Amino acid sequence: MKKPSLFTICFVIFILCWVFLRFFIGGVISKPIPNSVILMYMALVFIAILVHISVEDTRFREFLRPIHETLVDENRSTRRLVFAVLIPLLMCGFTYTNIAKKANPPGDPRTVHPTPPDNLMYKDIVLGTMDKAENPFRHYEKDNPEAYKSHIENGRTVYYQNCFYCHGDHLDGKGHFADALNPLPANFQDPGVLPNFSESFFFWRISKGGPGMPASGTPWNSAMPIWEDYLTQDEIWEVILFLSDYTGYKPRTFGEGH
Amino acid sequence: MCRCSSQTKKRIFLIIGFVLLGFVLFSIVPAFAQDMTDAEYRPFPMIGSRNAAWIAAQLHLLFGAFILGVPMFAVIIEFIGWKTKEERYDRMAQEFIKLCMGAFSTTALLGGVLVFILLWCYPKVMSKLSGIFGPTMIFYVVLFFGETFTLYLYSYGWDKMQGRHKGWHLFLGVLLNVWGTAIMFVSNTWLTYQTSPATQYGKLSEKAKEGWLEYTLSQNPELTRAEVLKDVTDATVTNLHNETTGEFLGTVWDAVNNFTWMPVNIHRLIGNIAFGGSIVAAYAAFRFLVAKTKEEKAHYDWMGYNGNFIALCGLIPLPFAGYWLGREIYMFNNTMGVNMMGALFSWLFIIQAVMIGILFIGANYYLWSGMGRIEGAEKYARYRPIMIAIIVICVGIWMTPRTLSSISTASEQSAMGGSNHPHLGWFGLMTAKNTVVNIVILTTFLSFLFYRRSGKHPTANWKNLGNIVISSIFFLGVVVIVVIGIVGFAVESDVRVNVLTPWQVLVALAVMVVVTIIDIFMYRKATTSGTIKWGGMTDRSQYVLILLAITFTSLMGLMGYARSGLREGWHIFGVMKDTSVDAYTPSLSSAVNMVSIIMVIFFALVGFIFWLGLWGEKKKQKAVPTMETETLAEGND
Amino acid sequence: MKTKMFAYLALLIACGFSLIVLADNHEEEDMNKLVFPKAYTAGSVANGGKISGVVKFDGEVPEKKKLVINKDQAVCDAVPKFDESLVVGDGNVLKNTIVYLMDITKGKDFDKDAKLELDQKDCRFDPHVQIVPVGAVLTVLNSDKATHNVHIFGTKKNNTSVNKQQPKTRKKMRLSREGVAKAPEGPVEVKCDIHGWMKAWIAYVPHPYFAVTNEKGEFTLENVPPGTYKLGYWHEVCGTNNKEPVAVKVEAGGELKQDFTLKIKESK
Amino acid sequence: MKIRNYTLLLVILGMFSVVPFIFAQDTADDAEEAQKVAAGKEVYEKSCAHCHGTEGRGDGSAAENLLPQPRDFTRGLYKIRSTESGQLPTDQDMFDIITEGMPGTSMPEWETALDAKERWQVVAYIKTFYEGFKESETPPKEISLKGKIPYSKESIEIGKELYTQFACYECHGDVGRGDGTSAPTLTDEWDYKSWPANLHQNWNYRGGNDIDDIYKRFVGGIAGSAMPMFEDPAFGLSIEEAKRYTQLDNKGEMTAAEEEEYTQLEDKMANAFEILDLINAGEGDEEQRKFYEESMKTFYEKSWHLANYVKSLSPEKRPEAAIGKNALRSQYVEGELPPMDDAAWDTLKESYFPLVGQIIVEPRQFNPTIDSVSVKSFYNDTEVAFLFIWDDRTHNTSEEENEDTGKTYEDAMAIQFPVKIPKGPTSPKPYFLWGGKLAVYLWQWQASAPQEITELTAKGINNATVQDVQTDIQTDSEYTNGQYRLWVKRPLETGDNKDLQLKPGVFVPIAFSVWDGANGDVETKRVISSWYSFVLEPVPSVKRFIYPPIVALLSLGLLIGLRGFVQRRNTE
Repeated sequence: MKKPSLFTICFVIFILCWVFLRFFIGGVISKPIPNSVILMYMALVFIAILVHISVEDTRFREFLRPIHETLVDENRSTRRLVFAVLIPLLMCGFTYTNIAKKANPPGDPRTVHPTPPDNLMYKDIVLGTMDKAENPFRHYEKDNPEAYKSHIENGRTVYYQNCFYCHGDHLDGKGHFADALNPLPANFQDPGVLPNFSESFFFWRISKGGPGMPASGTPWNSAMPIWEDYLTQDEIWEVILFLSDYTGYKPRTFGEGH
Repeated sequence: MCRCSSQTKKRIFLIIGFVLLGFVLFSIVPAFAQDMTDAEYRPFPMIGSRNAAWIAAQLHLLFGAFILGVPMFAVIIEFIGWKTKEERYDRMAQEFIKLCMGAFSTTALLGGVLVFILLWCYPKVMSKLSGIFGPTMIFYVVLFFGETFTLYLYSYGWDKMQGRHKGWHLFLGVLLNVWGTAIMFVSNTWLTYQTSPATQYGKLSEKAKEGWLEYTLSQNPELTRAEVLKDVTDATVTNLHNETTGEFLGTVWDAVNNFTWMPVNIHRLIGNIAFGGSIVAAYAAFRFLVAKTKEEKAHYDWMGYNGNFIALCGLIPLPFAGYWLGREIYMFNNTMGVNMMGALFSWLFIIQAVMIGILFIGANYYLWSGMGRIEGAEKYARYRPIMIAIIVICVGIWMTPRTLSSISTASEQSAMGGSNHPHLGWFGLMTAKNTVVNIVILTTFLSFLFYRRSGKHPTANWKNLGNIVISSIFFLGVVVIVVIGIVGFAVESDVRVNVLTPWQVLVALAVMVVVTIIDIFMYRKATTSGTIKWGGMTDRSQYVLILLAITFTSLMGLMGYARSGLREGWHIFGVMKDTSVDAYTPSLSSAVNMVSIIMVIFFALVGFIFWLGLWGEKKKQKAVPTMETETLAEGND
Repeated sequence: MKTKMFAYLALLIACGFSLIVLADNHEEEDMNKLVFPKAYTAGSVANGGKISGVVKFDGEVPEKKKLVINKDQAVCDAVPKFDESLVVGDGNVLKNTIVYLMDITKGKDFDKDAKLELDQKDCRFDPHVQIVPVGAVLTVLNSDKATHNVHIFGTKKNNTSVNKQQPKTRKKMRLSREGVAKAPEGPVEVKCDIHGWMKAWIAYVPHPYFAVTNEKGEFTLENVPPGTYKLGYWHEVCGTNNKEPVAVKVEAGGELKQDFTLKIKESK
Repeated sequence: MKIRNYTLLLVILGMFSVVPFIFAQDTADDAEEAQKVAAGKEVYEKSCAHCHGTEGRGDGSAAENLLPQPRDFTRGLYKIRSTESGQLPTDQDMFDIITEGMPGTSMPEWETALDAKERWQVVAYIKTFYEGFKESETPPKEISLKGKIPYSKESIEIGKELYTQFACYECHGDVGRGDGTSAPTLTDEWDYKSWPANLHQNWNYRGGNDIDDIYKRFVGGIAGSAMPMFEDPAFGLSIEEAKRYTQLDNKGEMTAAEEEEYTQLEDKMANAFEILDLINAGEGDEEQRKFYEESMKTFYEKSWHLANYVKSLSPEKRPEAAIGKNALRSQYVEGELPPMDDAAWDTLKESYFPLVGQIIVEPRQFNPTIDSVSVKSFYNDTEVAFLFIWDDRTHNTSEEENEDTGKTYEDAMAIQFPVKIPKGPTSPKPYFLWGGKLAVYLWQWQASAPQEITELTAKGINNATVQDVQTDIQTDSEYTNGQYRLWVKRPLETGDNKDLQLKPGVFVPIAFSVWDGANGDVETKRVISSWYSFVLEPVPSVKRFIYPPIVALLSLGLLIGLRGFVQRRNTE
């Protein structure tokens, strides 16, 4: 059998990459990947192929050969005709579908980690600056494990009486109310959530909820209640302890000297 | 000078005129500032104050970066030429400085324009800053003088000071760089102070300590001196002003030595080298593309290669410097850090990732293309697809955003089960990004290593062992980096930021250093089989060089936007609020537009200056040194 | 220091208190149920005594509450129905009270011929309170031209819930397999979910010394072996006297009168 | 299991040491079981106790606001079983429930959070809460799935007939929306309110929604709830006979022949029930047993038909929420917009908006009864019409004040829009809960005034005001078979700057609040949705016919140009 041309090989590799991303990663082993991300990855694949074929002149010429032949070779007039019909037709169809496509509503680009204010507040009480305010029970972890445990237990109760409707039994953001919420509730089992923010940050987000988001956090659209209306300061700190205890992820701390 | 044509003279006068104009504008800073405190803001016609200041500042900065970066490697290359007695190096260095000369006056002029705009539009801010930094501004003027003077001596004395006086000429070059670096350090104080007007108590001068203490006590009468002093050494002192009187409580040094000053200095120093190299390379690429003769092509191929090499040298440590800067910002103010990485500017960093990806891919592409003109480089070609794959996969991870909410449709989000992809979301975390960037750097380094080795055969009898050692070091290094990266998902961010990431960087650096050393020894007495056919580069690779320069420029512009925008609604963060009409952070898209406009202006100006440079050259036919069988890498060792 | 001590003290008191409350709660659960002897041996009783009496209601007799019949009116609303949780007859006599011996361990056997029927007539359970021997078969009748479902609640003691539909075509249903109570307990609630107002009670009992008061509030326990017993009662809204049962001494062949006066149980 | 097999082998082989080995096996099993229980306790206390209580009484800290309540394990009552009525569930049943969770309740699926081993351990531990598990010697009798009747149109037809015969409508309503006349009074054995399933929303079936599941619920009942174990009302009759009987039964006047036939059938049934009771009691002779088995076969057959019918009521799966491409798109029509009962509405696809309880502001609704609202829309050059459809089991128009709370509980609906449409994706929308700093514009409708819409402006859930200028909004509504249909028509532009002004092609945020009076919904206690989008779908532009050919020609030109370029290059 004739060895396929370099052009064909590249074309096949390109398509395979797409299939891999779209159906294997985005289907068999995980959830579907958004088109824009696939597009980004495919652009990279395209660049990679382009780099590979064009970095050496001989290979570049070999790659271009079928294109050249199709364009000018006397013996390839049928093929040329086919492409001369096919490509404009494809372009025609492509343009049509693009124009006729129904517009989709704008997504909800939301600031996931809004900028916290300088001071941490509970109602009107200033608890310190965002950097410095600490969980008053955190130190028990080292110096009084019993008390620490009891605070975690309190936190557990607070969580299951208030939070789990949305954030779920397993703290994975899949509570029984979660389906109808947009954006979805935070998933504390995600390693990107707890370890990236300080306890004071969580205190702020819990106590002020969706309505307490700052202007720089717009366009916000969070169903998170203003929990300071329902919970005491201690309860909020305790529930933060519980979150980290249950998931095993520690909120961000700031090392010595800050 | 007497040998100069009349046109050259004209040019010189033009340049001096520009410089003087800039200088005059500059020197009136304090005078202006004192009188204008009554008006807080004045509008700039048509485009508004902020945009005016933005354009002027960014252009000034780009030119400044160029004129600060280029002399650094010009001197080094001149030195190499002196030691190796190869005239072509000397020629190239001189050509670099000629490029510099044209840019220098433009820089000065733009600086003047900037100061004028700032003084006109933001008198209150300028008065406040000049109140704090008065002495440094004078120092700056002195330095500027020194720089101008030295540059002229250096440039116009080039031909005269050949031979016996070469040592002195080189000294001038070094002096030029000292002036230049100092200038940058001084001007950095002003803008870093605006971003992070704070330092640790322990680092303050005695005067500032005392002043701050007094002020704190006066503000909190219930506290005693001992109470305030307790545990205060590590505290961040954010406000060195008496808010009621506006008096500055410390010495100038206290304002200078703020959190981000040094990181910005280092970051810019390295960045300038990379930027300068890439602009030089772009210039060479342009000359290559328009060159008519073989000799010319060979020369500019070689020059482009060197420019790109310098840019790469700067590019590799740049992420580490950036990481340090980021860390200091987090240290200064956590909110600002979160703002930078997670909130306001997080998308900017995705764009940055895309650009850095382009830079790395482009740089590698150029190296691989270059191997096409070396005989005997073919044996490394078989590794290329793997390296392409590694780089592309790493860049893919590097540019994968954490949150896809703004680039995915609602139904895609529901299919993913949220705005984070359950698996790709992991790529969005810092530890993944750090890991891949280290791997990309190592791969780029490997490309360079191959390039260096192309056409050479080591004669050392331990060459096989050496290769095995080098391969295992690479392998181990990558494994360690990946393992650290994976561990990074599980640890607290504090540990990750302060322990794991530095270790990753150290491992990458160690691999590069050790491998370089081994490689140098291995190839010490290498025989050469192939020759470099300078001028044999493809046109494609030259376009890549130009693309790299453009990418660099936009990148600098965007990062400038981030650094400046981090202050949000403040002129001086936490000290002086921005109450002007522009007191909001522009959106990313408007920033991108702005940066693009600035980039176009910049390249237009650069093109004009280069054209000016060509002007004088047209008449005299340049003697281009013939290329011998040596590789350049050797020369750069 | 002081605040800490107070806190500890408060904690201690709170703990004690909650223990008491918990213990109380526990008892409360049993308070509403009948009390049975651990074991009971049935045999012949010679010369047994008789206990009888009248149960009266003490307190303001609430007005009869007419049930709201919100469906199947043609069948169900033909006869007016009233809430049967508290049926007080003339002279304040209280119907549907179970009076029984709590601690009898030996005595007569159940009356084998007694008909155990629970009728559903005019969308009402009849009788409202019923005694069913453990292991017996209950026949549920459907005298209506309507579908009912017999829902006998499950209990903790292995008497699983029974919920069977009884279509109007089925006049008679023997709750044999499911209906056999495995352990004495009760009374348990019986409901028809289709007709939400239909409610009755069944007590699964291990011995025959149980009586339900009739319209006149009367009860009789016959053939009681001589001895001293605790006499208990249960009423749907008046509760039980489990805490202070009446001690009765039954003489051979003797006749004993014991009346009760019940008040509405204070709801917590 | 392995140990047991192993021992079995040894018993056969090692004839001499039978006894000690059996003994050893027993203790090994016991030890294994004990270990399992201990491990299960740990898992239970971490993952289950917060709802089901440390003692398994269903009284964990979270239980207070949950409906259905968490299972009380101490009574051995399990709703979802594959066993017959009155029996305990199999271990597999319990394992399955833990694995898959119970849709429509707060019981999540634990498949991802706990591994299979842990789930089995939990099953072992949960069984210790109820003594009955220990005492029962024989394993519970599983419902046989033999004789399953394939899902078909005919079967569904028969099932529909049986639905009435079996009196399912008493609770589930005439068409199965859970709106039966008994629905408002249903409680479970713990006296908590329970609602009959809406058979049109099978994604809320607690025990799964395939035909086998439905069949099992039907044959085995749902223990502890009002759902009984069904008895064939025409036991002993064939399906045809049963049909005939129902026919006669519904007839007012019967002829003598019919009368006789009717009596015959009744006798036949009475006889059959007699036999049924006998067999149930373990009595009856061979002939009767045979008759019983035949009749039971018919009953099971009927049950399958019924299961098929119930299955047919719901869509294949829960409709996708109206996001992205599913957004509500109002279709353009020329001329008058169709009134509520017009057949034109049937041509439109519904957009589905899931709803959740409002648990942000007191009073809160933790146990919503309304699952979703579906919307269709038309518009013309001057007006837009919406049809809102939602299922509500009860029709509450009561204007009477509740004695205890002094409030009136009635069904209501509010449709929410921003006053100003956000300019782009980054421009902020009002707070989704009736606005905040940015105001929202609302249409409020109440069941007590079914032909009226009130326009409100709100800047917060407790900060709504009736607009002074009420636009003429036409409304029509009806409640049938557990479903509300609300029709609203308004001009696109009202000229009132407090109202939303509509233009084709612009995506407009939309959100809903729905009140179910029977569920105690009043004021902020209600079900809500977050923001969704709707658009007056623009009439497709002619551009789609103009541009494509131009592009095609251009690309052809480009190709020719490229060819020319290459040719020239080759010749050079």
